[in-house]
Amino acid sequence: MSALIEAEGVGKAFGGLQALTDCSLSVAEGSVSGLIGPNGSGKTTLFNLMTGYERASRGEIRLGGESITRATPERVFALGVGRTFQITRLFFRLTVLENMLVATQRHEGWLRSVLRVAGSAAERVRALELLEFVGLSGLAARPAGELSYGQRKLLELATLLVADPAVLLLDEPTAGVNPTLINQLTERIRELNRAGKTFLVVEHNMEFVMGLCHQVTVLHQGRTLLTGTPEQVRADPAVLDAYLGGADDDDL
Amino acid sequence: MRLRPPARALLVATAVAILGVFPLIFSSPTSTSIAVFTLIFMVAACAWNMFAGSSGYIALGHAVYFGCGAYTLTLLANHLGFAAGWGVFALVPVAGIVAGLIAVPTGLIALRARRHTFVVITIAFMFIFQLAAFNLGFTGGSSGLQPPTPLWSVDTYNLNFYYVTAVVLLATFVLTWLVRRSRFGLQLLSIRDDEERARGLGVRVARVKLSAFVLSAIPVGMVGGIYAYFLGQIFPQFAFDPLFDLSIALMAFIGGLGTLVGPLLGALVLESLQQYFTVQYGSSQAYLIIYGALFLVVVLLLPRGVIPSLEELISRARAEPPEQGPEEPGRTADTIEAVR
Amino acid sequence: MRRGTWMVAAGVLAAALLVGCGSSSSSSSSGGGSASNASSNKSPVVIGTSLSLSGDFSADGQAFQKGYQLWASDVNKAGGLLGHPVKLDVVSDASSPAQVVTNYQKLISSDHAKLVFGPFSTLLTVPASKVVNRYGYAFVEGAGGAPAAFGNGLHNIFDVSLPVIDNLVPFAKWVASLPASERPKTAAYATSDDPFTQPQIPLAQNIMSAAGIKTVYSKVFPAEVTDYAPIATAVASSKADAVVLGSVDVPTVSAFVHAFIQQHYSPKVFIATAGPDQGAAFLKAAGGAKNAEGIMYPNGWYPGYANAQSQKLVSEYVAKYGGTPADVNADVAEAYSVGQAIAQAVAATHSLDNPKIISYLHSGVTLNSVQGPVKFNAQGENGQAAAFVFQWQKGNQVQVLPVGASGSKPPLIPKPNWGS
Amino acid sequence: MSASSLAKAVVDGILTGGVYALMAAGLTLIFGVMDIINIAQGALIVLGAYMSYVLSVHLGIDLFVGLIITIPAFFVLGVAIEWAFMRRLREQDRTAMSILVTYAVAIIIEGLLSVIFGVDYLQLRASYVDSTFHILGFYLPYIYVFGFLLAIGLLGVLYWILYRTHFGRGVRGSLQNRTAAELIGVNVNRVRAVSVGIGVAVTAAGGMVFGATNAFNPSSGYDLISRLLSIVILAGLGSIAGALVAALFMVTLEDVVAVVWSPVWATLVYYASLIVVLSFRPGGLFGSAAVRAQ
Repeated sequence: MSALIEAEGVGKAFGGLQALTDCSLSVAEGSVSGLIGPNGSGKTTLFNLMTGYERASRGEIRLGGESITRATPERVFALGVGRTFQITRLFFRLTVLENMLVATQRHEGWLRSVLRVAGSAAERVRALELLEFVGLSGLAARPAGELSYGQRKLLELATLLVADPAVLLLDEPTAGVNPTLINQLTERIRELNRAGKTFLVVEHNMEFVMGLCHQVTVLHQGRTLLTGTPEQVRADPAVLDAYLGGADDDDL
Repeated sequence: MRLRPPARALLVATAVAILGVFPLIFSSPTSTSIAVFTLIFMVAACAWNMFAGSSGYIALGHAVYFGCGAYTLTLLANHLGFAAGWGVFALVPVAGIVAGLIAVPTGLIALRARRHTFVVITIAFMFIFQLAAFNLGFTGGSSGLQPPTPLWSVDTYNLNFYYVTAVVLLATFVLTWLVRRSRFGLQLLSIRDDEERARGLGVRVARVKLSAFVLSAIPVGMVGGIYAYFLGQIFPQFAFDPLFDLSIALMAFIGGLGTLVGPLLGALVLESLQQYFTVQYGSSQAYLIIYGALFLVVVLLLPRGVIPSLEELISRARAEPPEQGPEEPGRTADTIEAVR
Repeated sequence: MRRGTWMVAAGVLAAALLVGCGSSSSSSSSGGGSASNASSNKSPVVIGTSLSLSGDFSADGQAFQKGYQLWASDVNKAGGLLGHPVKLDVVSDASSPAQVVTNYQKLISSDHAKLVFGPFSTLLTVPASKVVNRYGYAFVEGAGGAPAAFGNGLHNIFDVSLPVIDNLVPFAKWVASLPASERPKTAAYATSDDPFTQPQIPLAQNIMSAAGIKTVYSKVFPAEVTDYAPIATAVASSKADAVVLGSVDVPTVSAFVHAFIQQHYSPKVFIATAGPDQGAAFLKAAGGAKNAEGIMYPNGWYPGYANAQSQKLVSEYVAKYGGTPADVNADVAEAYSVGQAIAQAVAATHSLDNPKIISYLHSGVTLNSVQGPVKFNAQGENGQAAAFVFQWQKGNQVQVLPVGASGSKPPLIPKPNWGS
Repeated sequence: MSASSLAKAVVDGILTGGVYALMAAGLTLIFGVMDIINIAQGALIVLGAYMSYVLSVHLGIDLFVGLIITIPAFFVLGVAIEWAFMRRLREQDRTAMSILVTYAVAIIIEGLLSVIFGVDYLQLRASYVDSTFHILGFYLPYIYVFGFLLAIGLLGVLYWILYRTHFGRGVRGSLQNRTAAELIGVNVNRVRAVSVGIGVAVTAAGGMVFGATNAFNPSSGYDLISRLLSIVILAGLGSIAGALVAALFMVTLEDVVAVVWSPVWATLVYYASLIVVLSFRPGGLFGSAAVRAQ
């Protein structure tokens, strides 16, 4: 299996603070990969670099072999990389369905985008199918702000699927979600993965990671500590050290 | 408000009919004069809201485009030797286009910033343009400029301006309506709610914001031109007036920021009442106190603007149990179309 | 929470209404309080005017209102216009040009004003004059004298006051004519960017330069400055013998006065285009008569003007509004003159017909006013206006120029040092 | 253009800048804590000037001594305004609606002042308003120096309150994260009321110095708002030290341009430089990254 999205020797400094020093990661096409590490190890920063929200100070990010190191978030998404956020981000004042329609990737001229009604019939049908898939179709007309926390996580995932991205980067998808919904989420990810989607998941829930991922990368103090199967990672003493000795400052 | 399409069509038809016959019924020059100014502000508030209300970027510098429209019409009319009369109205779209062109560089700079910083940059632009109008040679400086004055009779003068402005208003409203229901409009709303996430979903935010900004500047420039022509005189401090910026924002807020008809309602109520009260009671010493107090009362009783507050009342009256999201209190009943 | 909102709202409204009731009774829009004195029982003639009772021009607007009211009560005592008592209809324009346009239409079409008087400031006079012209009304005004107000092809506008552009000419000529020993060697010119002041300064500067007075500072400053210190300091450090200040209001002059005092700079000659004419209001802001001593200003009128009508106006003002003669500012006289010009035109034409009044005013007659003779040129400017220069001397406004004119006293030169 | 008049312009700018910082301090505190744009700040400054006028003319109390009365009175006024109006606005629409409310408050204050005092211009008087001392070749007016010292003193007190007291921690907590502040037991409502109270109280002092250095009437406040707002944003929201630096920088720049080039371009340069600086530092000179991250 070839690498679909990869980071090589990536570093990032904020002012004097070195958030990432040397970080390499490779996600094979069709895999579900995990990214773990103690708080402050730079997981979210890495996500931000991979999706264009931050610019890497050094190193390179590649998607399908092409560099996307300097691409904007809009561009990264258009190339087929979708992401969710650690704290769920939705358009709270838009309805659930409208949230789905924002992501529609349609290449049309500026004038048409102004004059045409948002969401063609086909797009609406597709959006409703995806809402069905995550179990939210009954709430389509509700403002997204009225959803429960777990429902928001599901909606956030569903909005990405509208544009049919090849890779999905999920930042702590289970945080604050009740066990029933976690199971539902796991199922959906497996299903999508079978359909050919590649995943990279940041997670603290070890059970979830170990159960789901084919391969896990451990970040520690801005460096990749190791990459391996869940079993290898579990067995590595360095990982345990990293977690035990991990600082409890805020996640960057 | 979520009305069924037939009801909505009826409402629109009624509004257009009222717009058409108003000056024939209330034909006194006092009311038609107030009506012209009110229409001018309705256009401005509606256009402003198309950008600011939808994107959440509270611009307080649209007087730049108002003033540029005013100066464009006046300068062109004078230099191209337009005879006073209907011909000058042909320059109104030109005033809009020039305002739109000026909105491109100013928008590019201002839209790099967000929130309060954006607000202050737009204010700064307003003062820069005002000072430029004072200091540059071709603007006539502090003595201002005078467009040709039409020799229409008392009976037709206001009417002609009224109907021209009414047409601009209809066009502006149709434009905002098209934008609101379009994909572009949805992208604007997504920027208002969460710009970073919108980017992550492929929305080209810089392009969308700038387009909306420029689009909203055009009608403002057009009414700026009409205003100059109607008054027959343009001075820098009135063309580029910080109070204009504050007024259109207040109108949109009081009607309901981001709603389709709220700003129209806000401008209708605020400008006409303000002019009426000033002419009627302005010589009373307590005028300012009462005006301010009434204003306060309205804001305190309708804290979200007229349209959203009314919607809230209606939906409560329909005895729906109030549904509260875990983090976002209150029903977010924007006039956005839900699924049909 | 909700109940709290209602309570506050209700409280605010109640308080506002209380204040409103309390003071709206004291506000009056009709100056014809003594209309009953008029022997006539004819229907009243409504005269409309829009004044800036709030906003930027409120200080002058309210002074104008007093002038109009004094005129109305005087004319009513004298039997009114053609036997009709005068009823003043004053509306406020809140210093806004849009409002002024609506207001004059309301005055003429809804309130059926037979005649109209002008508003305050050139900024509002121009749009107003165009509206009034549509109705064919005569537009006599006292405070729209900037060149921008004239030459618009309007046949109906008449300004009873001194044309602004000539304001400083007597001063400049006098300075130029001083014996070399007394004549200032250097002069500083600073002017606000305003249609009222801008045109006056270059004219004065030309005359003074031609007389060999060197210009050491000449700058325009924005109309709305929040910090005058650097400009005033720059003028002070130029150490000019004469300062010509193009000011529109009291705060500008007072800022320069204070900055000059602070910089220990006392020019030999100091003239400001507007501000010192505001009587006691100027003294209050400048910090008393000692600071005002020797400051000059050009104008068509001052409270001590040796004119019987003018003296009467001053005493009436003091009787009605209190204070001292120094409290009467020139706005009052400008407004009063507007009424006088109209009254004479009405009397001469025996009608309230505006076209007749317009052609009478254009006929080249010379009218009387508390500001002296009024004679309109083709554009409606008062070509006969007396151009005086006044000077503050010992807390009084004293006419000093033209030298030798009736009522002129010798100017105090050099201006004494501040506070001495 | 002599070097000395340039130096004088810089000194003038610094002294006047201090006064502006004092006038802006209340605005930045209220803005930062509450996310409220207080349009009434200008009207409050003028109100402060009138209060000092009444105390000095009718009761013969010295301008600076009078602050002992006006500052507490303004504190109460601020708390009342917060309770009566600002608290009633909903979180979601607060910034927008605050503009409406405070605009109305400004109009009411202007109206009350016109009814009580009329519209003639006034200026505060005291022996030190016009007197000066000679130093380094310039004459420095005492009032500007006293005003500057008052500004530094009060800003210092504010700084101390914000960074050295328990209450200040609550304020800063509310500045950064409202919800988090609530979670750790900060009584956000009380913090807000007191913050607005303090913000308005400081404004009383700003009003006094304004009234002693400018002639004012009830509508003088409007010209100040855009300037103060730009200082606050340039400073970075809620930053007291930033407000001082921004005010000194902007006013000095303007004064120097007025002397070196021309007063008419000075204001234009002021706003243009504001845009340039904010384009590169959108969070303001002392703004936290938090503003950008939102």
